[in-house]
Amino acid sequence: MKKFVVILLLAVMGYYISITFFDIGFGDSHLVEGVVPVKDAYLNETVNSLNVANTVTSIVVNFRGFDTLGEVTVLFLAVTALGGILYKKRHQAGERSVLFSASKVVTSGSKLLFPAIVLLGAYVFIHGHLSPGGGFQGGVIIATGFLLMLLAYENFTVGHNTLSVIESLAGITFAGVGIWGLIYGGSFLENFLPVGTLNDLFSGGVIPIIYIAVGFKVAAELTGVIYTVLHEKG
Amino acid sequence: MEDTLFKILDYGVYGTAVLVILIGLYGALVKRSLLKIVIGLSIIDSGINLLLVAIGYLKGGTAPIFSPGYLDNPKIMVDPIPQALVLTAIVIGFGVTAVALALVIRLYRHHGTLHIDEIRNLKW
Amino acid sequence: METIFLIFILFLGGAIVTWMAGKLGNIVQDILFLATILVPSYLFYTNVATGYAIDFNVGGIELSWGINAFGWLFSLIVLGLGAFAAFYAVSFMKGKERRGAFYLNFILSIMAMLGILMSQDLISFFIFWEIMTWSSYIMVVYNGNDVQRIGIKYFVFSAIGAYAMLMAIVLIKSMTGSFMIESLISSYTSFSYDMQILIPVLLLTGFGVKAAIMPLHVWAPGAYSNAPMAYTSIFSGSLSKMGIYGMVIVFTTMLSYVPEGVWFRGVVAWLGGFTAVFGTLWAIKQDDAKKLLAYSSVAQLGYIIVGVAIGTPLAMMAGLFLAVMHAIFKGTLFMVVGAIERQTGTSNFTEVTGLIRKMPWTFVAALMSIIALAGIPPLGGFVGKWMLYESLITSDHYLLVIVIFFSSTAAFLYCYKFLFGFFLGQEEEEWAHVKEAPALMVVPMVILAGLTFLLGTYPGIILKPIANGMQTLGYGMTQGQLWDTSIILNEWGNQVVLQPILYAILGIFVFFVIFVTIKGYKNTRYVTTKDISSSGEVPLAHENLTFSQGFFQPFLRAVEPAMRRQIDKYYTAIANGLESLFDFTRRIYTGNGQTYAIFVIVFVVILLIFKNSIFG
Amino acid sequence: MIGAAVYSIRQKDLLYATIATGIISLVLSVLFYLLQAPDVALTEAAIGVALTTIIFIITIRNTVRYEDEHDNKEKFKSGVK
Amino acid sequence: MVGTPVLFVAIPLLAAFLIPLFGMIWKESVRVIPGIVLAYLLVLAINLMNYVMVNGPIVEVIAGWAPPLGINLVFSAFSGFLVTLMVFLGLIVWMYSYRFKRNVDFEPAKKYFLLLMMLITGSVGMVLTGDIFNLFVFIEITSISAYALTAFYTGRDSAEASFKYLMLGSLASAFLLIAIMIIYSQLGTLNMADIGSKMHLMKPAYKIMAIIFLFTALGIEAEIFPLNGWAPDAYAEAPGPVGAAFAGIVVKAAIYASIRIIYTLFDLSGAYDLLIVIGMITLIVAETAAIRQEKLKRMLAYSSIGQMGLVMVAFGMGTEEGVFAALFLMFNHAIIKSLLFLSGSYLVYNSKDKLIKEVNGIGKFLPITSFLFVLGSFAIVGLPPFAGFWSKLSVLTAAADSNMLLIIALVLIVSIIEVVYYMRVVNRIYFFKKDESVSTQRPTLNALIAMITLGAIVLIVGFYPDAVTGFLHRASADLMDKAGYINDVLTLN
Repeated sequence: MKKFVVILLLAVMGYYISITFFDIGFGDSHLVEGVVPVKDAYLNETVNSLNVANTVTSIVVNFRGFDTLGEVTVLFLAVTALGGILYKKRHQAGERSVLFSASKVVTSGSKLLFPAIVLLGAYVFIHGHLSPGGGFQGGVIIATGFLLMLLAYENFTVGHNTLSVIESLAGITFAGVGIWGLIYGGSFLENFLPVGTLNDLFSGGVIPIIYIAVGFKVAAELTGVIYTVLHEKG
Repeated sequence: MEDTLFKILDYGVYGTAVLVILIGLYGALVKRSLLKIVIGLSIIDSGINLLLVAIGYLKGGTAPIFSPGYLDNPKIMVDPIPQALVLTAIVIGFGVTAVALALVIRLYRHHGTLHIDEIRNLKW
Repeated sequence: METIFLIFILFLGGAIVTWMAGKLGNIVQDILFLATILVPSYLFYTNVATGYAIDFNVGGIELSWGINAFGWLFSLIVLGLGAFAAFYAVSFMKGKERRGAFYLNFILSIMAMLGILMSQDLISFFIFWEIMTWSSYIMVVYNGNDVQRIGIKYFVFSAIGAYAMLMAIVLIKSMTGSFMIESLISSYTSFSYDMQILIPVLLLTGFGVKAAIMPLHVWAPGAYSNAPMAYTSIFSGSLSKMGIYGMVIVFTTMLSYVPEGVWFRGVVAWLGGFTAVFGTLWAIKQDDAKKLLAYSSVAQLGYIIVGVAIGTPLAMMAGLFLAVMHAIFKGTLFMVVGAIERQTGTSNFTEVTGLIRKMPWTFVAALMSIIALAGIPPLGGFVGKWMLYESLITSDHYLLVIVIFFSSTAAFLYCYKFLFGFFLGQEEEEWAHVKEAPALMVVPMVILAGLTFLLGTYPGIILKPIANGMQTLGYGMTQGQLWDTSIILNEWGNQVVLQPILYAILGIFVFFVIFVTIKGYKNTRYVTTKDISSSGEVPLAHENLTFSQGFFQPFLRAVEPAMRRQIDKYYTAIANGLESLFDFTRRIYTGNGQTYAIFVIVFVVILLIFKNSIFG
Repeated sequence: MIGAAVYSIRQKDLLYATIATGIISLVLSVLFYLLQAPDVALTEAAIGVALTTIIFIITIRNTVRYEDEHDNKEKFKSGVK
Repeated sequence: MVGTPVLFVAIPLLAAFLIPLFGMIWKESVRVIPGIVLAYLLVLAINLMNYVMVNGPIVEVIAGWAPPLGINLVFSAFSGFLVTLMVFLGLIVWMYSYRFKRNVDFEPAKKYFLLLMMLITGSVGMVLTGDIFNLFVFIEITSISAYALTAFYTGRDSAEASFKYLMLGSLASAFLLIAIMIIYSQLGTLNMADIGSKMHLMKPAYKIMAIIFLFTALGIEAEIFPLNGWAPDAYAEAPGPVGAAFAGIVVKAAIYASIRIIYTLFDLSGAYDLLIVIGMITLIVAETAAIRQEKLKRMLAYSSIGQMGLVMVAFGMGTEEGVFAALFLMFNHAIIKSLLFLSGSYLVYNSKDKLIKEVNGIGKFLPITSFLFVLGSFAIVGLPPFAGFWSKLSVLTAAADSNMLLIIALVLIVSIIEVVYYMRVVNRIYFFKKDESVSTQRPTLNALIAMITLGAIVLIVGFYPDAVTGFLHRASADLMDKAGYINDVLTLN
């Protein structure tokens, strides 16, 4: 009974959403006539005044950097929240539930892969402004590396304090760069470094700095998430 | 090859996205297990993200990256803004999912079950 | 500083200081309390001229405080009775808990009532009205007896009244653009027909609750009897008069100008008449003095409402005169009950008897007020009732006269019951130790009782301010037409003939009393409670040998059908029904998160389906 | 992708359901790539496929594996875990 | 000008990242730093408010890109007023929760204060932001903090409440994204002012779809009737001060967002009627549900929902008077309901179930706390001369000016219900015999100061409403001035 009601409701809702989107149209410009979209300005400014190759990066870090700051905060809060929600009085660091007792192949494989993954992650976020990828992606990749290690090695521990120091420092860098911009440039997160030339590693002003901070932060946070959940015995 | 692929994608993308959202909603609304509900919520997120990216897509467009050596025309690039938004949305969605799962663990610890009808101490 | 502000600041500051002063010792607190009542009252009568008003602005709303002659009349009730009650209260509260809270709310009530009289705009009127409501509410629940039922009932009815009034106020504001009472009066005739009906209805509901008019009276008995008696004397004496005050304004300033006013007057007058009858009947039935007086208050307010609603100059004068008298004698009577309760610990006259020798001064006060209440010359009640009858007859409300007359006669029954139950009858061992109440309690009672006599013989003392007040309400000069030339024999020419007649009646009365007493004393034989030789039946062991038990059974049997259906029961049924309904609404929140999520989807779907009709 | 979604909702074994959500994310990231959003594809692949799935699995590990509680106990009794 | 609006977000974020570091050095710092930050923000807010009252709104751009491109923050009389209120309440709540529960471990304390600060920051961000996607981000920040704070006590059913909140919160964010997509696909911009200026170009069908989803999403946060299943549970199970923060801060931000959207973004007149209808239903259902509650905090929660319904009604009138009334109501509700939650928490401090009957006769043992609770009760039911009266009066006046007789009558009838359940509690506090088994807990000094401050505001506003009405009039004029808002934002260089 309940199922059918729900299905009916969802069908109605789905119908309205779909017709709206089908009407909007896929794959062509669906803007209202006479409106100049912001994206044109973004694309132009990215390549012309910021000298950043990857527009998504420039948007995420510069134009809408505030969103990113918020997003990093969300992750940070998620880690804090996890800790708060799963907090138990007698929390023992050594106690952990292992998913599998990993075989030799896995452990040695992980050992080999781990540096490679971390390196890949670092590459991804350092080159965030040049190629696809960036702080999030790189951070996530590094976090998967740690995940691998956590799964493979029973006794692999990441210092909780280390994580939170990295996290805090990265966060402070981000917010600090923002406030620095406020002091020097007049607005929060404003670019105060020379923008360099397009497709150079050192281009885009503060974008790489922020993205690297984001990378570290995301990596630390996601590792923290996994670590917290993993060390939780039900 | 690419043409047919795009044909399939054409309206299929929206359709898929909406369907995925609805399936996720169904799971969140009907299934009795808390974990299933969380799975449903994360499926909704996937659908939403797909919808967002699809909005920004431009037929025959290129990724919004200015590569060295190419003469990139901003006119044919896909809209980068939705992509930026999706990046944010994905990460936020992950954070929420993590919190949800932590709550699930807490609830299991407290109630010894994940059946939603049994976790109704707060009502009226 | 403006004296008017000073008065209110003194009241408010004094109230808070008194409240806090509990730590400094009881005497200090008492003195502060009395000072807080008396000093502003003195300031008010010496420094505030009638007709003077100050305007100021709070929160973007124009307010105006001042006093006119009509308000000044009521201020006599409020501050005069208030002062007496305050002295009484000091003694009454000796050794009781939470004196601070009592004093605070007492002062706040007095302040609020004065504020109501001084408000020349609806907002400050409402504010003071509400302060009066909640301060009296706290007094009602002060003893902690049955607070969830009686207290809530009182507050709910007050809230119904207050909110009806508030609704009227905001409607008036939206139509006239101002909260001033003046602008309401001046533009009332230009309102639309609906509003001309709706606004008086709402206002009368608001005032009717406080004046305990018939279908809205159910809070009164419980509230009056539950509050500490020192407070009930102003609760019943002054606070209920605020309802009358408002009604008078509505009737004279608004309803006089529209043809529908006649209907309103008729309906309200009849409601008042019914209130009088049923209040009296219920009062007869009571065994508890507080309850009896409470119902009696309801009935008396019925008379006043009749007079006010009829609204001819004489009727208005009668109503206002009765209002003043009622304040005095009912205030006294509640004080009497308070004194008895304080000395004996109960207010039930099936238990307490024969106090006449123990508490003679209390008895004198009670006797005088009872006589005034019953409307026997030469005390004050008589003059008022006479005027009321005359005005009803001259305005052709014969049926109403019968109703009032019935009620007034029936009132003798409970008057007698009250007097007999407490003071007469045999003395019992149990009450042998009872002493007269402290002087501070007795003196206010006796003075007030004396006032009833004074005003009964020299009604002109109070009729003059009444006439002045009525002039500000738009009545013509009544002096020389109505009251100066005697109410009773007004075709006899231009001289005051009331007093000689009254003195004659008084002489006869005194003679009669002396005669009976002398004669009675001769034949009186004192018997003990166990001496049952004079009686035909052997009483049961538990039966009290006074007549207060089962008083008036035959009469009550006769009127029982009329009393069986208590309005109270309907209200209770409605309240219970609503509570069950509300219990159902909260079950919407099932506690299941999925249900809530489905609500969300339902909400969205409803919006989607009706989107065109909603957003159009 | 839809198939995977339906499967993950209908499957009583939460472990399989979780893996199905991983597959959804995988398909999704391919779609993102086709829609010219390489950045998003990369993120989705890393977060959706790897991390989300893993924390789900950890949670399942810490709680129960089967949606139907009754089922769960049966399986536990018979030693199939 | 002493600072810029962005500091409202930047400083707490910086502090949030710093707290774990400082916490390693000096443990008490995790409690102290949020207080310092909030105090600073309050000073900043007051300074900016003074500036705004004289010079008009401050529009701040971020990352140096003029509004349609960059994200902007708008500190106008309207948003500034709310921000000041929120930060002030945040400070009060912080002061109250400092040592609220003794013997709390370091880790939970750190998390509690961090999350509390971020809850306030998120709400402030929701109010300040001028960008619709940024709004989404701040909503998420607020929500995640709120989930975590709701589930803060491990002993209770708090996780259950939190989970319900999370379910609905997820739906809200999904809907919000759908709406953002629809708008973006048509107008190609995310800036609120830009959207507002171009909204008339959009096809009505899309407009309606967008507003439905936006309204639902924000309605979930703003506790309007069919969407508020999470609210009573969350209020009841969250720690006392957090309940106050929800009622005073989070909900206010959500209401602000929905109002900004309806007033500034869209030009649909039907939305106003919808607000009135939904608000009225919310009011009625919540108040009727409240009267039969057995738990104190649940009762307060329902009452809070009801008040939000009334705020919606007032906003729905669409006149400047209505907006003024709604803002006044929001101000009063924030102060009074916080006072009630804070003092109520101490009334049922040691009790497990937090039942109303456990407050019997507690007035003698906790005189000041009880008095403040009673003051709050009197104020919230709108008894003069306390603060609540003026807002109720302004709501009714505004309704009368819009000729809504039925609304006036219903609001007043519901007020009677409200009176009943509050007075029942007041009666219990003072006029009932105390149950011996209930042990009382004296409030800490800082909690007492926090509560007395709120109580004093209730009295001050009650006797001298002009203290706030000036700001409120400016704020309401500011909200009504759609063209001015758009102009301020878009003409910025």
